[in-house]
Amino acid sequence: MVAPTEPAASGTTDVVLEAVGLTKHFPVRRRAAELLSRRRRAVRAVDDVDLVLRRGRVTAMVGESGSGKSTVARLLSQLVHQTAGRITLHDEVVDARRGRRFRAHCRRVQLVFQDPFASLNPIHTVRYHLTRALRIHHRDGDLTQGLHDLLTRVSLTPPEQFLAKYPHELSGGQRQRVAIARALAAGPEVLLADEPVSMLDVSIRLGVLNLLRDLRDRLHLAILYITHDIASARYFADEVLVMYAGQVVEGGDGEAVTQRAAHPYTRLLIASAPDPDRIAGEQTEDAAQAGGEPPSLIDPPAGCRFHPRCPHAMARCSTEAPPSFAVGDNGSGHWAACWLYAGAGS
Amino acid sequence: MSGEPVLDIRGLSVDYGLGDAAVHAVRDVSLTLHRGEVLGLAGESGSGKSTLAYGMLRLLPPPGVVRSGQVFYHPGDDEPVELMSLSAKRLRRFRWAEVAIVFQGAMNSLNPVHTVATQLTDVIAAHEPRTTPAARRARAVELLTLVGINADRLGSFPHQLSGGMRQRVMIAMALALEPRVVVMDEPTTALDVVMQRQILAKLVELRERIGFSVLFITHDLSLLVEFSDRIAIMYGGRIVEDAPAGQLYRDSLHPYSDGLLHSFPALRGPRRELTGIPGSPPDLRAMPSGCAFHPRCPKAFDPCAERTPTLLAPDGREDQNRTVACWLHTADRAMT
Amino acid sequence: ACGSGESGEPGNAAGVLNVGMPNGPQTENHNPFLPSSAGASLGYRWMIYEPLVMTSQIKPAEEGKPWLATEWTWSDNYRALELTIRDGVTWADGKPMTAADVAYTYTLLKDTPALNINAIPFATIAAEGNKVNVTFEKSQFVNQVDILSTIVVPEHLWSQMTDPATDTVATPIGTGPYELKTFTPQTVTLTRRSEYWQDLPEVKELRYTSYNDNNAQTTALANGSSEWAFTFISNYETVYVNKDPEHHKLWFPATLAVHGLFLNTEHKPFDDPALRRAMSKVIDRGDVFEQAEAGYFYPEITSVTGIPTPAGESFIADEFADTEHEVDVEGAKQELTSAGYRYDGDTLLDKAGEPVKITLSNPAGWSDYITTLEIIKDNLSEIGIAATVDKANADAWTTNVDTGQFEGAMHWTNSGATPFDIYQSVMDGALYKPVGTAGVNGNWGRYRNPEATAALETYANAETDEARTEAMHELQRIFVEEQPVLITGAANAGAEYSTKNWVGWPSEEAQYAPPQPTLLNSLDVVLHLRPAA
Amino acid sequence: MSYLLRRIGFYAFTAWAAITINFFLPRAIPGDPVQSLIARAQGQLSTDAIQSLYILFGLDDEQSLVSQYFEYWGQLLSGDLGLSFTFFPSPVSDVIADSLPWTLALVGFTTVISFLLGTALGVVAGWWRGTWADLLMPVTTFLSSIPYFWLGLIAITLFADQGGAFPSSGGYDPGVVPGWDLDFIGSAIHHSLLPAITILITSMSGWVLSMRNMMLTVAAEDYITVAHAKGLSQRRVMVSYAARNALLPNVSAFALSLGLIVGGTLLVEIVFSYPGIGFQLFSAVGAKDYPLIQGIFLIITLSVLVANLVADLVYLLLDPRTRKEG
Amino acid sequence: MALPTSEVLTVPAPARRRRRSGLLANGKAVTGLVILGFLTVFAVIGPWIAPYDPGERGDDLLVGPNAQHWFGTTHLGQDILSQILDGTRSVMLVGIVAGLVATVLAIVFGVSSGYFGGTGGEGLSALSNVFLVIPALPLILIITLSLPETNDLTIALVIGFTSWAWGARVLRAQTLSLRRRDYVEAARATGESTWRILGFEILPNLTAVIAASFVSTVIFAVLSEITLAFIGVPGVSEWNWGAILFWAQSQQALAQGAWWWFVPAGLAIALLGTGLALVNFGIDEYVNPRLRGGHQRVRGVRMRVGFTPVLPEEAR
Ligand SMILES: Nc1ncnc2c1ncn2[C@@H]1O[C@H](COP(=O)(O)OP(=O)(O)OP(=O)(O)O)[C@@H](O)[C@H]1O
Ligand SMILES: Nc1ncnc2c1ncn2[C@@H]1O[C@H](COP(=O)(O)OP(=O)(O)OP(=O)(O)O)[C@@H](O)[C@H]1O
Ligand SMILES: [Mg+2]
Ligand SMILES: [Mg+2]
Repeated sequence: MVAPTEPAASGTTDVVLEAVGLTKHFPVRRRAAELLSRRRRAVRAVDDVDLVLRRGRVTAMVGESGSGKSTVARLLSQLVHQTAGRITLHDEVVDARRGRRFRAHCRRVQLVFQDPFASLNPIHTVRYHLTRALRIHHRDGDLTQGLHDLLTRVSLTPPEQFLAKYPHELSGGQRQRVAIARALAAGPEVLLADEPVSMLDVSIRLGVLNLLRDLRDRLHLAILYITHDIASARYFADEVLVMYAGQVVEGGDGEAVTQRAAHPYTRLLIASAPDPDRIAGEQTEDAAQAGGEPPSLIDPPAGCRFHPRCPHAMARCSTEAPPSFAVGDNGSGHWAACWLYAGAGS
Repeated sequence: MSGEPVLDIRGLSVDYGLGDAAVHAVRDVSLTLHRGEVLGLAGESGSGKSTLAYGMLRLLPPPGVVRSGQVFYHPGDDEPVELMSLSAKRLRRFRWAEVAIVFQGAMNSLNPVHTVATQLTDVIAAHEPRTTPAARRARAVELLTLVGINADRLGSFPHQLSGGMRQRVMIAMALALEPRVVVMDEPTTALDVVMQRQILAKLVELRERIGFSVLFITHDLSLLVEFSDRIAIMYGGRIVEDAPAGQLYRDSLHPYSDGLLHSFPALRGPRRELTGIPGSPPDLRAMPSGCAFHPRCPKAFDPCAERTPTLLAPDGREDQNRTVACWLHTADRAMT
Repeated sequence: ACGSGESGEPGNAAGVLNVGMPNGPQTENHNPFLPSSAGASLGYRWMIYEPLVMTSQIKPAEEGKPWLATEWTWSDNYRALELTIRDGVTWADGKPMTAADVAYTYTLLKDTPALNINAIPFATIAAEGNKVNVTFEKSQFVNQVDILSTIVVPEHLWSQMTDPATDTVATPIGTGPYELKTFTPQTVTLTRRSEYWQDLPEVKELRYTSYNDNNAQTTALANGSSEWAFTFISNYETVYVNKDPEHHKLWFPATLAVHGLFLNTEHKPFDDPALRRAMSKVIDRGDVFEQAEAGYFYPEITSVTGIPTPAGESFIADEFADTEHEVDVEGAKQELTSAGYRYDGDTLLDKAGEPVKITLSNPAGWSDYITTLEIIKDNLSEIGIAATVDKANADAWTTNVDTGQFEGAMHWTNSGATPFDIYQSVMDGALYKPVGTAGVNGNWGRYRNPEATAALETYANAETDEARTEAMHELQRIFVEEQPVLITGAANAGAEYSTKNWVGWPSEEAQYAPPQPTLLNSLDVVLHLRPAA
Repeated sequence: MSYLLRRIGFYAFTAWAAITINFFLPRAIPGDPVQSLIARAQGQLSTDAIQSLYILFGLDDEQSLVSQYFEYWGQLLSGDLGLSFTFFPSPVSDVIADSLPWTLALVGFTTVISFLLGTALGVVAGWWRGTWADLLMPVTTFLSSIPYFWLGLIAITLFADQGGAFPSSGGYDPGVVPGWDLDFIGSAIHHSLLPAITILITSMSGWVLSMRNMMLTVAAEDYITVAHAKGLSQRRVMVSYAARNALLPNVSAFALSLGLIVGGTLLVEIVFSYPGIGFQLFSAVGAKDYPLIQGIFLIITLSVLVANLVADLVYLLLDPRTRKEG
Repeated sequence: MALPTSEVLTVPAPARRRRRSGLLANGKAVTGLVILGFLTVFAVIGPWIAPYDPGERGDDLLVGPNAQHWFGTTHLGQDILSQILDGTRSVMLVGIVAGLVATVLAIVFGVSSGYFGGTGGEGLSALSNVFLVIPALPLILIITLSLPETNDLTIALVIGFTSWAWGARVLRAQTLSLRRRDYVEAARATGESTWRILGFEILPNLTAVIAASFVSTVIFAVLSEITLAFIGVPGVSEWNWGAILFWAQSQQALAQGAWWWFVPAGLAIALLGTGLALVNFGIDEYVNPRLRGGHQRVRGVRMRVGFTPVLPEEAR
């Protein structure tokens, strides 16, 4: 058994943001029949997730819709508060619900939303959005210069031309760049990018991804890249985490996870992804056997949450939740939470 | 693959609005869907894919108007029907019985206040008024089973179903009258990949069993390459390339198709070089002159900015059953 | 079942008379003593219950007609009354009406302050044979009408009630010629009894309909569905009379009560009689009568004494008999200048050199009063007084008048058998309460004059007619001299009626009773009605 | 279920708040019932009557407002609304029982008709946009801007006064006795026609406009296009797909509008001299008849709440999305 | 009463430039604004251009329209045209003041109850529901009567304080949907304070809804004010149109055949109401483009949902 927080082989990176046992349960409104009973039901959106973001590294988080990816991002940015678990920023425990502490936190951890069409207020100009971000974080010493720098950094040049524009006057890619610029205005160390390109056209996605990669390289940001497109995770991330039903089920080096997927769910995911190189009609074993619906997060299956859909499910899977087991060659940091690998690592 | 045509679009132009204010969303598009074929229609957002699909069925909401063009439906043994000149009454009888359509968002395509059963039987009642309610219900059960949904879901309302189930209900509904053509407008974009594959697998299976043709619209080119027989690429309201899927994937001719294919990362194999397409999509209100793609085209040359290329078989490959609208490949004939 | 007002179906064929009042929907309440009952509001209580004596407000000087009492005698000091009760009168349930019932009625009033609306200070009440003897705590000269016109109720039924003051008397049993047939919130129907101590009236059925307001009542009168009603009609000629000039009649005789502009005499400079006299001189009572009161509603008072005529004719002192009120702007100005007032251009300045201004206030909804104020405002401007009309909130206004916080306001006076009530309401120092204190029952203008107070006292308690007459003349002199209130018109006891189906109505020519359908005399009127030929 | 529970809690709160406001507000009006009775009589009641009236109404002993308030709740809970001053000593419940049926019959009925008719017209206007149906718009806009007392009075002048076909006042002919017979019902209907038509004309427009708007909004929904694509008949798409969905927002608006309408009846009843509860309320306010004002407010508030509850239930039936998740 | 646009689906918020021209490009809104402008001019200069003192008694009693008195006279010979002109100001003023007060309250209650949610939000929403349930006109009537002194301003305040609930409801619904928008979340993630988010991110996006709610309240306020004056509630200034109708009614003008006393005021009210309603339509259409006319009929082309027209040859 390998602690998933063990530094990667490269070893040159230092941990910026770390979450241990991160859990978020959203209370569900009780039904009349339950008013008398003690039990309070909850959507267990995120359950015991461990996560490490390192300086200058991109960590991708993939998983199907509703598996709790956005919730993780919102927890890390303190927009919502964890039910349990601990978040540390440079080894300091973060507890910033509102006010100055919250501001201090968001100065260092910034969130970029999925939908650039919705995350910019349609009534404000680019200048307003960026100025506010700079002001709030007291980086408005030389405002004009600051604005120019930001826009240049996200390749919106010449900057003057974009400052006066309203969001609807920009294309989707340009908007997402503005959103990223706004996040950068705080001078963060961590960028949480929640599906930053899923709403963008194929031909402009790449530009935004390349921009993020560039920021990682030049500003040494720690980036959490959330997506459900596992191919782009492979392309872009140093490390990949796979989420299923509120839990991280597999993690490790990007190439390892995508090419030598261990967890049956990851395999299903990869088999399901459209792949032009696959000959039509050819079906991988996993994809063919995959059936059923994603589980309810209110009443998740006992044991391994994937077991009702898993082609390799064993008796043990439905009773005991699997811990993480190292897979592949040691040192790649590749692990999976699956009983299939119970013997492999430890 | 290419049998006789079922749906033949000739020079279709569709506008939003009238007169000077009109936006020309689809411009002089010709496209043929053959019997039993899956024809993929790709292109980025706003390129006019949906407009083309709805326009040919005359389902565009105001202010959409069909400016010109014809759409022939070949029922096989009978005379072809021209959709643009059909009366409202005949059009209503034609729809769904011959061409069914699955819309982009299933949540929005299902009426939230009626049960699945009502919406399924509705369509049977409208086209086969003589069937008994019991027979309709039986058919509805049959259809749901076909797409892998338990019959006890008949009484559910749309909001009680998951996204994937809703989409499958829509597919079941589309097959209710055993149409010869099913149009699918991004049927899976809102779903995650696992569900997407499940549904497409189902579709492939059903097509083999029932034998209808599919017009499949999406901007996910990798999906199309895997699933369709032939692919047409749209840009700026026009079809810029139309070729068998494999050929297009391996050997795209139009620089835009090429760019698209180099915009998404591959999941397997060596990490491909990703170039993407610089620039941003054109504004339909102020379309560039000549080839609409020329401002973004790395290979643009003299004629591109001046003259609009027509969709023709590429030079030297007239036998390959493919067409492209690009001066690079059709220069010879068009220029002369 | 449609209204008998429709042409072709004469009302008298069915013997129906349609009476109307603009009082809104009613609830079933036939208690004759309660002013809140439907019987009082619509007036039908007088058809079921009868008074001891039929007194008339328009002929207050005449002795009333004997009714349930055949004779009555007052002691000289008006502290004792002996009544002789009529024989042969039966209640509608067949029981005879006796002196004991009368005594019971008086006792009921005495013991139940809630029902003793006129606050009569009964002392002793005794019945003996067909006589009833009543004594009072003090002289009842000015209350004699109220005492004599008391309704008599049957002891055998009323003594059974737990609380007569809160009983709605579901089945009203009286001695009158009618009994209740049906009640609906909109219409009360009475039918004629089979027996009555006089000749039975010709009207077989009476329908009292309550309309929601004057407009609805007017419409009903105009189209004939109401044949008898009491309501204000502006421009009655066009709206009412001309719809059927032959039959649509009205007669609005004056009673002994007046309407006038009360001036707050504690408010400078209106404490100056000279100013008030001058103001009175310019009030155009004719305009008020014609424009605010539609030329009929509140009869014009011509006498300078403010006593309505002909009702009060006999009370007017000889010295004022021929002096009529006349608009006299020049006279008024002279009066003012000789009293030390000056003019600054057109503006009147008081003795202190301040411009004379007055705010006239009345509730906004009382359109005739407001119109009157508009006219007065106009009149006053002729002698340089700037008036403003304040359309007040009715409740606030009532409070303000009660506590004396106003400058000028149109108000009414009480009515009575003599002009005493008028003068009492206008200048009785005994009713005075300082400004700011509520609960005045008259003298809203806070007028104080010991002579007037004394004269009123004398009038109410004098033992001789001479003393009374002297006091009355004194009061008139004071009034003319002091003008504490600027009289505009008299109150009335009139009605609109139609002669289409029924004739025999009281009128200018046949003044046997005031025609108003809610007064006790309405019974007398019904007894006079005959089917039209 | 929990939806309903929350609604009920909300209703209880609203009822309490409204009743409390109803108790305190009328008492803030200056003056008292006796003074206003005297004032309305303008000299027909002698001022000596004041004292006897105070005694009669039981207003002669002072009580603090707070203890009156608790006493009022005590009375209310035992179902007693007190005695009206205007019609002393009739119980408030009798006064209300006499007038409420009229209001319910006239205004309730016309409100429902107006809603149904207006909605139907709105459906037509929305569906057939771009045709003659567009002419409805300017007409309804204008009609909805006219104060309806004004229209009512004009209607009376034109159709009732000058020997017109309609009676101008009252709920039924004077000679008729209320009861379940043809005479009465015929007469009642005859009397209600003119006010009913006036209310219809002015209140319908609101429904026409909002329904039309909703139809236009709904017509652009995907499921309408799908319905067309399914080849359903025009009528079926219009009724079962478009109108059915467009109706939903109007249903809750309708429930709330019942409150506005009950307030508005006041004028209809004044203008048409209709024996309903609005007129009673109006005169009760003038007479400072606290028990009656409170009683009527209570009835109105309760009926609006009940109407809302019913509308909630109807909404629950109409919109499956609000139902408990299955 | 016009129903508030409770179902405004999306609030488009295009650039200012389009915003201005957007509303002004709407025929209905422009017609409405022209009517309102016209009435506003009269509200300002009405008393000065009135040919007579509206309260002044004349010698021509109750005469119909003629050269001296265009709208005829009252039973006291007052000039009705002058009364109408004089009354415009009070009608407009009360409408606008009441509309402003109600709108501010609606914003405070609606937006905060929508944004904060929780018990406080529910409480505020319940409070506005209480005001929805109590019948407005009787409530206004009673409050007006209980005030020691009433004038145009107090009446406007009473109307304003009692009629905000509809607006609050609509605004609450809108705020609830805006609150979940990404840009609100994003502003929070940037570190904006709650008040700044309310004031600068949410409120501006509600402008159209607020404007619509303002206009509806003005309509309601004007009608209430006129109704109050008509049933004789004092304090509404002297020649308010409702007061003119009150006098006409109490003098039985219609029964006397004096239609000129009755008709102009009624039409003036209807004109004002129509103007406001048109502006409201304009706003509605602006907010929800689906309502927009946009249906030019070009040579027989009829736009119809479900059957896209095919342009005839000559129309191309
Ligand atoms: N505020 C909330 N209240 C209740 N449940 C919530 C809330 N936010 C999220 N959830 C639930 O938590 C689960 C995880 O949601 P989340 O948005 O994190 O998923 P995701 O992986 O980001 O999905 P997607 O790919 O669709 O964005 C979902 O079932 C969702 O319904
Ligand atoms: N009502 C309208 N008025 C004006 N232009 C419109 C209207 N509807 C669509 N368009 C324009 O028509 C063009 C084609 O739209 P269409 O929906 O067909 O694109 P699409 O290829 O289906 O895009 P997507 O992949 O986003 O679905 C777009 O550029 C759009 O801006
Ligand atoms: Mg997400
Ligand atoms: Mg599309």
